[in-house]
Amino acid sequence: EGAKEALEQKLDALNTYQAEFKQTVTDAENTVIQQAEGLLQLQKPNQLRWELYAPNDTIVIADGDTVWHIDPFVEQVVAMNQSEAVQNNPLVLLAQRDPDTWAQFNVSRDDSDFVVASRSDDSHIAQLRIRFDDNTLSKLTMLDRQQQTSEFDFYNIQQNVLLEQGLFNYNLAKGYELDDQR
Amino acid sequence: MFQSLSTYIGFRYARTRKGNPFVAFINVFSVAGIALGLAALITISSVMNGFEGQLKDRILGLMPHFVLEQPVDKPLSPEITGLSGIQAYAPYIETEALIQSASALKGVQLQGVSPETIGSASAVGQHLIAGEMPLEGGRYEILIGRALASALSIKVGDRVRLMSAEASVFTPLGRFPSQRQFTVVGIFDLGSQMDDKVVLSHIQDIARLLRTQVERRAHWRLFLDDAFDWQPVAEVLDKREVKYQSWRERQGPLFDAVKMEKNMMGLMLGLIIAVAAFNIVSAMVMVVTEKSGDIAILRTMGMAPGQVMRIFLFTGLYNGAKGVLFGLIGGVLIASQLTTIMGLMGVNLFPGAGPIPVQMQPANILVMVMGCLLLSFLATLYPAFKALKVMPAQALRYE
Amino acid sequence: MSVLLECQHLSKSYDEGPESVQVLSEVDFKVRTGEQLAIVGSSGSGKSTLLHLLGALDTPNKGRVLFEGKNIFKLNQRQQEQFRNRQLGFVYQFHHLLPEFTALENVAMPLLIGGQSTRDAEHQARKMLCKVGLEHRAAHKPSELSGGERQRVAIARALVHHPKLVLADEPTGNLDNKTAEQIYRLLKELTDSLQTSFVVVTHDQHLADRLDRQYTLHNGELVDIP
Amino acid sequence: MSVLLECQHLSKSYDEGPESVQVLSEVDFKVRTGEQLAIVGSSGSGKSTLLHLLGALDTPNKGRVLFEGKNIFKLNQRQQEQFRNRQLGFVYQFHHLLPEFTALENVAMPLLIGGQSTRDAEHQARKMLCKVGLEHRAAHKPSELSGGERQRVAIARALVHHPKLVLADEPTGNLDNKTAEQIYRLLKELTDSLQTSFVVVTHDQHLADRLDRQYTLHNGELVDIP
Amino acid sequence: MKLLWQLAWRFRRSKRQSGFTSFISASSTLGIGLGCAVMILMLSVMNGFERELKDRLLAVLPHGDLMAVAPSGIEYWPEQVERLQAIRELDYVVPITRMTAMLQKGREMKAVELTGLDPSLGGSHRYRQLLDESQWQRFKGHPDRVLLGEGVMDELKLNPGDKVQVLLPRLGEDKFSAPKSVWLTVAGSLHIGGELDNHMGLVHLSLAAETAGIDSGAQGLEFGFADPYQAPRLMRRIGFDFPQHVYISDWTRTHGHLYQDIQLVRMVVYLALTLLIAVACFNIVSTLVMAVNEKRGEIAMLKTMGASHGMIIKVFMLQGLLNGLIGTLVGSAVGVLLALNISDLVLWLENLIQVRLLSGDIYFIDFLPSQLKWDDVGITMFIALALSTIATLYPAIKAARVAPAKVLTG
Repeated sequence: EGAKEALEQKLDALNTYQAEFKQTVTDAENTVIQQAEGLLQLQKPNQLRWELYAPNDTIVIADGDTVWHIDPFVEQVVAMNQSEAVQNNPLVLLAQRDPDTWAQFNVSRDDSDFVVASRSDDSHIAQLRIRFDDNTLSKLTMLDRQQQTSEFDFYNIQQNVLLEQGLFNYNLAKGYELDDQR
Repeated sequence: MFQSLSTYIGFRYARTRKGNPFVAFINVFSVAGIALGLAALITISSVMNGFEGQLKDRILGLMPHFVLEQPVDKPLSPEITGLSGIQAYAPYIETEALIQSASALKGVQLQGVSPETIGSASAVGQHLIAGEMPLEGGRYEILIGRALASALSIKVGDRVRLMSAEASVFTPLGRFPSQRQFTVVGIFDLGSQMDDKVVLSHIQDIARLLRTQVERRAHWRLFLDDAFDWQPVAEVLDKREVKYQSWRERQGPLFDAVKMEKNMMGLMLGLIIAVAAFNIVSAMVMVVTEKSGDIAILRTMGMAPGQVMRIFLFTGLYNGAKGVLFGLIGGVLIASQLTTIMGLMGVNLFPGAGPIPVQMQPANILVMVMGCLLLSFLATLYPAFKALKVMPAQALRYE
Repeated sequence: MSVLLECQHLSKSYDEGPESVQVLSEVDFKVRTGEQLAIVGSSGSGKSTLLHLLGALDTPNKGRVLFEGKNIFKLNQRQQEQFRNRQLGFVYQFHHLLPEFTALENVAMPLLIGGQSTRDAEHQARKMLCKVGLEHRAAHKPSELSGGERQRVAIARALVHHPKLVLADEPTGNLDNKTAEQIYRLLKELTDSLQTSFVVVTHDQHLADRLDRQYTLHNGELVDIP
Repeated sequence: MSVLLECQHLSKSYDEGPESVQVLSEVDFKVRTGEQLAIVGSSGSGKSTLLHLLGALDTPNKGRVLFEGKNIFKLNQRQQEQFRNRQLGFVYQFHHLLPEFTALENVAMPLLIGGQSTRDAEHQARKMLCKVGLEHRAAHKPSELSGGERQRVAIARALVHHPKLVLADEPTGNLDNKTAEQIYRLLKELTDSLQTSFVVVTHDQHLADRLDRQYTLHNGELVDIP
Repeated sequence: MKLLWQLAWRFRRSKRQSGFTSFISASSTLGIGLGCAVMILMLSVMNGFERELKDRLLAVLPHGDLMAVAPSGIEYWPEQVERLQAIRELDYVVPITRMTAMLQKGREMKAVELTGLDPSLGGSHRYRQLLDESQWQRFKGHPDRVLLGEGVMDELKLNPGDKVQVLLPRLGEDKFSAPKSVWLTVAGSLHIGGELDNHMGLVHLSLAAETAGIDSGAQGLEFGFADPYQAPRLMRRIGFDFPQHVYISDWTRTHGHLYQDIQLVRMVVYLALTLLIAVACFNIVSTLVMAVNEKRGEIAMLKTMGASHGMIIKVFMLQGLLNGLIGTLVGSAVGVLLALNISDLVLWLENLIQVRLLSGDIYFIDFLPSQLKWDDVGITMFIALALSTIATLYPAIKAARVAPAKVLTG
């Protein structure tokens, strides 16, 4: 069972994480349905900022309570209840150590990847694969219920760097509409 | 002179009521047969045309007639735009989306349209029952059908959420479908089953919802003057190897079903006319037997058999024409006044569906009239031929 | 006077049921221009059939009919029609007027068939009606005329185009004696004035006696009565 | 012998166009049971009309016809039909047999109409056909019979129900002299044997002379010829 | 009486009639025959449609329903269900919750009308018959199982056992939050035939009520009656004296137009074909007129033999009627034969020319139904014979009025 402890130990060492990424999304028949580049910033506890560069410009900010999904295309921001949005999402393990949360997932190793699967089959994300190059988080692969796989290959990785707090809170930009779904 | 003598005599025979009351009686019946058959055919086919026309406006008012495969960044060749049948063409985006109101969720077909053409070119412009057209881009306004409005229990000014099935963002937190809140600015009512299926909005807003640009995602949409004559447009498109999707693929079967019902009804009524033609045959034979004495005496005065035949051909045709005329007038009259007639008779076939749609197609009616005339001509051939065969000696001997 | 019409061993038979009835056998006779003769025979003796043969309305089994030397059965259909339209006039026991047409139109009919314009035809017809004393009845339909008047219109129709020969079948058969006498005298007077030959078939011996010559037709054979 | 039929100042006129033609005026005559008489008149002299009046097939303008003392025009429709069916027999110049029925069926027709069963009717009809010498032709249709044979079947039909009076209109008119003679003798013989009175209307003087009494009908008036 | 028949029969077949008159009399028989055949066939097809509407569609479609106005649903619905059992015409009443949901698989989306009902309760037998027992048991086995119409399954390329994401509106909450998404397993497919298959789904009442936030557990009650045509009347009565405010609806609201179309076509059929038979009867008139003209001599002779006025009329009426009778009998026989086999005939035709005459997604059924009712045959024959008799009147009376005097002097 060492996988869970090993993963826990690796993630403990990770307080903040910032990296640019190339994202590739493929469907069940392995046809590529989306490719994008962007920047990911994580900070314990439960804070995340995920930005896609043009032409797919989108920003997702999780400030611990609310997930803000900023869509410049339609000049609208959707506010969602963070706890609901991330329910049963294995990614939460990256952002917190609470044993109850960890209990909801099974962790196993598949050669160089840690495989985290949610116990309830009610979650969007069915399985998360986390890869470390020795202690650096280098790749995340997420498989959702509809057999769509999203791979994030990270580069320019900076771990445990001080991240400026403003990154994780959001206030409504001018001209944007708020769709408050909390 | 020969020609007019036959018609002169034929005309006199056709019009007199005297002679044998039997013959006159049967003449009236044969004329009535044709008239009844034709009137019924005209009335019922006009009603069915009316329904088909109503169906056409309601469904094809919304449904795009032609959507070309090639995106809009390439301009349309004049050969296509110049086609006579084409009323207008414009960029168009069509996508499946989910519309959510406070109380309900519905799957809809989202149509991104350019305001100038949608107002005039499609039926929607004329069937607004509330609000007005979403004319400006960037305001995220939508136009919905009355059926959809009542299903979602929303009214003009309410806000709804549109979620695209096509565009979404794959974030670490899962798949977020591209969505946006829109304001309902207008409600239309075409009275068709499409009313709760189609949502219209400015093409710019829809492109944005699909996270793309109009040039890349929109296709050329062709508006036809009459959706039914789509063949010429299709031929030109095939010739230029432009791939397209027409309303035929999507709604063809429905219109084929209506056409099939129309043909079956036409056949059933056509039978009446065919049987009525037999009447003309028997009426004419009686006239010929009645007039055999006169034929004989005309032959004694040197009239050629061919001329005798023409006399009766004319009489038969005259009767046929009279029947057709009555049928035509009767049919057109009944068809045009059908709603009032139905009202008077207290027969309410379509509760709440408003007046019965009647559409008389002159070309269609002309074909029916010609058909009847031809039929009555054919029906006269045999008896006229019999007149030719009358042997004067025999006819006069019995006297 | 030259021979207008010559009938040479004319024979005709009908088949009725198993037997075939010999109606005319070897009938020969001549008619000179302007001559008026009668053929007497009981009804069913074949006199009507003979009359129709003379008018080429029927075809004989054997024999010829020469009209001004030409055999009328050799004429084609077109010529036979013209022959009847120009050379002949028929009068029947039953008037056979066209009920839908006025007296004037009935009399003008042969001319119209001959191709004359309505105006000329009706002009000539009116003159003819005058000769038979019915000018005032021109616009009446046959149903509005008496039996005698109808027969006079029939005669006018038979003579309007000044035919060379008039064939009559019991012309007075349907009339009472008084009107019959008037009709006979009218017919005689007109044919004399127009120099038309005249063949009457009748069973009325009294009528036959008053003509130039007469034959009797008995069981299909013609016997000359001096 | 008692008077079977009496005709008292019988008059009948038809209107043709404006005039009305007086066909019979003040006709009176008697027929005793078993008596056979002829009425001679030219065609159109009204003899057929008289005959039909005697059979109540037509109605007179004036006058009465008494049969066994009863005025037949006072009878209602039903009685007139029975009168014709039981008391009278008709024979015409044209046989008027029903072409679709065999000779036997034609002869049996009056009995069938009178309501007799097919078996009895055809039994009696066969006996009658035997009397007219056509037993062997019973199953033939009229079209397969000769003119003479047809007339004999007509006569058998007229006598099959032993009527008191036979009315005949030119019974031999259509036949050649030889057959006419046979038909006449047959008719005479049968009516004598069955004691049937017999009234013939004809234009054939030769036939009239051979009967008990004769009248002539001229312009609607009846003249007795001793 | 035998004499009348004999005369009529012989006159009709008499050879002397010109070839032409027999042609016309044949045409009248043909016209009447055709009229009867087509009428019986069309009426049977309409009966077929009506039967299918009743046995197929209305066997599954609820005849009527009461939906609670209050978002909490029908209070004490078990007691109400108990109380309503007493209604004589009632077949079943079951608690239900209805919602429109969006099914999503990959990029395909399909709107489905989901009905939540309790499989163990009586009213569910009407669905049970639509699929095989194993699928039904699997559906009953677990609350998160769903049964979908065959059309839905085809469109989303789903097979039994697949999981499908179901987006449901969040009812009951004032906030306008994102739709609730639930993953359900497809237990099996329902086949009714027709457009209903394209948007029908069944889920467990418990799941539906919970998702839709219906506290009482049942948003409404679904009714089925012995005679669906009584539904509008009965629903009104039940609805009005229902202790709670409810929306009353019945099947005529949604599928009433089907019933109306059938009645409309039936009316047009009666009209058009009576007209056809009437016109065909004109021919009887003219045939008879010619026959009377040709038989004037015989009529006169019969009169001289004492034939009564009535007898002559009857003979010629019979003769004219024979045409009508033969036409009616043959036509009705053909009509009955066609009516009994039209469905398979059309099927055979469809495979022959590879065209679907009745496409499933337009008509509520995808085959040509037919049901022969003997009173339709009776009515058709009555109309045909009545019209034929009327047609014989005029000529027959004319025949009786033939004056022997005029005819026989010829």
